Amino acid sequence: MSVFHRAWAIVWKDLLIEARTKQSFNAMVFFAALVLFIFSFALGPDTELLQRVAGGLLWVGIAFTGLLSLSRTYQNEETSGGLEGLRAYPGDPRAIYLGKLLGNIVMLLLVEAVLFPAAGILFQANLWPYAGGLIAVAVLGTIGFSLVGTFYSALTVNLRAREVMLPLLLFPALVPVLLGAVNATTLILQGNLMGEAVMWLRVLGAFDIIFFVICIWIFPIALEE
Amino acid sequence: MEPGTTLCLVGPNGAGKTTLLKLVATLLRPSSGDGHVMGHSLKRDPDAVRMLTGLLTVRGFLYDDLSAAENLHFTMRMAGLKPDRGVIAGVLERIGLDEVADNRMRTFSTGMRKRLALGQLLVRPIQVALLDEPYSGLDSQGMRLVDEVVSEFKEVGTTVLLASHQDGAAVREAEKTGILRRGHLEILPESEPLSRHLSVGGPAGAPEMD
Amino acid sequence: MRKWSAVSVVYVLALILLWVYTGRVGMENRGFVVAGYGLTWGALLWYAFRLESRGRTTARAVESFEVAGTGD
Amino acid sequence: MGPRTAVEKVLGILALLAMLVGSWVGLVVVPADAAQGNVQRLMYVHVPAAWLAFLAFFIVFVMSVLYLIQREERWDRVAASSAEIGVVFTVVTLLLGMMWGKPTWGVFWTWDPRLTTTAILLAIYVGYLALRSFADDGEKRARWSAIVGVIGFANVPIVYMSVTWWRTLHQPPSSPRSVAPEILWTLMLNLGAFTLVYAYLMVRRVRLAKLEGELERRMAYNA
Repeated sequence: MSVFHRAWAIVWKDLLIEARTKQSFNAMVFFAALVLFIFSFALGPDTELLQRVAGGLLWVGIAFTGLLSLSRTYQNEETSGGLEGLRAYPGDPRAIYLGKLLGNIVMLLLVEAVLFPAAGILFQANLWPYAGGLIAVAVLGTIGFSLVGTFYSALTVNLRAREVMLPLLLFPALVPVLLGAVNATTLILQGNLMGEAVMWLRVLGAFDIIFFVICIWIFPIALEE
Repeated sequence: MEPGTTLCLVGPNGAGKTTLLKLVATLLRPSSGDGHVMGHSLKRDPDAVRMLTGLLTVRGFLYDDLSAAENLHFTMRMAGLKPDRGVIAGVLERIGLDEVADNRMRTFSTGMRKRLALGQLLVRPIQVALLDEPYSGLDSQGMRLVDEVVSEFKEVGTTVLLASHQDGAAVREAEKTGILRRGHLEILPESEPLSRHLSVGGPAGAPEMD
Repeated sequence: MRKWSAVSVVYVLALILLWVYTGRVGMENRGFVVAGYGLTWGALLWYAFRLESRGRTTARAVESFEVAGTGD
Repeated sequence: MGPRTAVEKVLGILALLAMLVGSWVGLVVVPADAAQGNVQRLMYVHVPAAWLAFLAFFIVFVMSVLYLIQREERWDRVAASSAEIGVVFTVVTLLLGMMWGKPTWGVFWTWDPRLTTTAILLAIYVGYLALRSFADDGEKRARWSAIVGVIGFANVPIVYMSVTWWRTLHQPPSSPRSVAPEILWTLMLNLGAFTLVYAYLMVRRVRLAKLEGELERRMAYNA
């Protein structure tokens, strides 16, 4: 199972670099907080309204922050010759996808660990009673986002105008994830733990499984030169 | 090519030296034709080829925020090997970086980076070493190191493909010399002195490369 | 070019005719109906002619390489 | 791209005639719908346009899979052509939907699942075409866009289901049995006419794609 060893090596390397420089994490948290603030300003100081749309605001913030993180995914490879350095090693190229995917998921979850409590304070909502459900949504939604995001950022990394192309390809594909995550979050915050929220979690789970299979299958083709 | 021999590629900028090395390293796919490394097809079995080849690029595949030892550690893991502190320490000593093993690469000079990139080829067993401008950025000591490493490769039977503008012992001692001009490769007769070709010029008319 | 102008004239005339006809039979919401059919026809005709003009431009570019004597 | 061949000419004339007859029957011959009145006449162009858009994107998907398996340039040309024509049909569909929606629902736009899915579909294939325009290398462009063609289409049912669960206020899809026979055959007539138009446009667009490939080859050769 050398694929997993090599994927793990990439995760270890990326997280070690991130732990040393903290360049992505700091920027992402700051950016996410700014997005929340700006939306709150735009909607006005009506706490009740803010609580109602909190799920939507959170996930719009996460989507934009995630985009920031994705465009940096392959950035620290650029000093080492872009993806070429990783591709020159023997073994299944899927290790690169798995490694980068896991790294992205970890980074986004870390940001969300800050963002969710911050949103709770900002929107004056007590999130503690719903922690379990919110964590489930965050994990499934983040996996879905990262699955497609990591794939498309590998596809666009050598493209002219990749800053434009990545969101243009990514956001339409992410509609089910965003719908599922926003609706599940909103329902959970309204105390609906069993009924529809579970259905949306299933949508997220199904999306994750389907796209994991597709992306793993196609990734080697995307990486060919 | 015979195992353990060295082929030195010379030619003007843009002649395709780096492209040829990348083709052999399977980083590029041949648009037509195919090549073989140790009997493995570049097109059909690139993974086996990657297993056998090591590529030294001008910049090296290195990370600024990892230390020298960590960079080699990562190389070994990516090559599917168990990282071995002993091997890494040995290689670091061989390339003269043992004293700065735990310093981040960000602090290294160009020459030190080049040495570390060379070290990446030494931590794993390879049958074919692809060296793209190995001398660039190195001082005379570093250039001697390259020559020593190349002759060590020869001793253990590792084939070396070397592309260089600069003269050096490894270039002079190469068994074969090929001139690349606009994508065409010509292997020089062994008797012909190479020094003519390191500057500009050389015999015209080159046969098609496969 | 001439073909395109002729088709445009016929298209506009047909639209006017349709407008008059729907008025005569007293069709309600005729604005939406006429606009809908007009849009469909307009878009398809425009795209078909656009393809032809792109084809002519590209063909000229291909030929220019032939004239230069280098393309083969 | 040279003059039309005899087959293309016949196909083009047939498509034009079929469209004329289809519009004539839809606007004049068939009586107005009992419930919706004359606005319902828009259905005869709206529904065929939507079907052809889906068919076009399905063909992009099939051609993308074929390309990824066989790596033959012609599959890429067909996929690219079908995507472009599909986008044209999708825009027509959306605009017709708005014109039909305003008098019947009272609004130009509603978050109806089919409407929303069609809009997302448009975004996916506009992305597909943008990707093609930004990639210079022919082989890479073909490979990358084939991947987007596969992922984009695989996503359509998931998008549709999630949007349906999100908004369930629309009328159920009109099944052929609940429709008057004269409405049905007028619809079929127009569907046939649109399919002929699609076929004609495809033949011409693929020819253009061939020519563009030739141009790229010559430019690369001269560079």
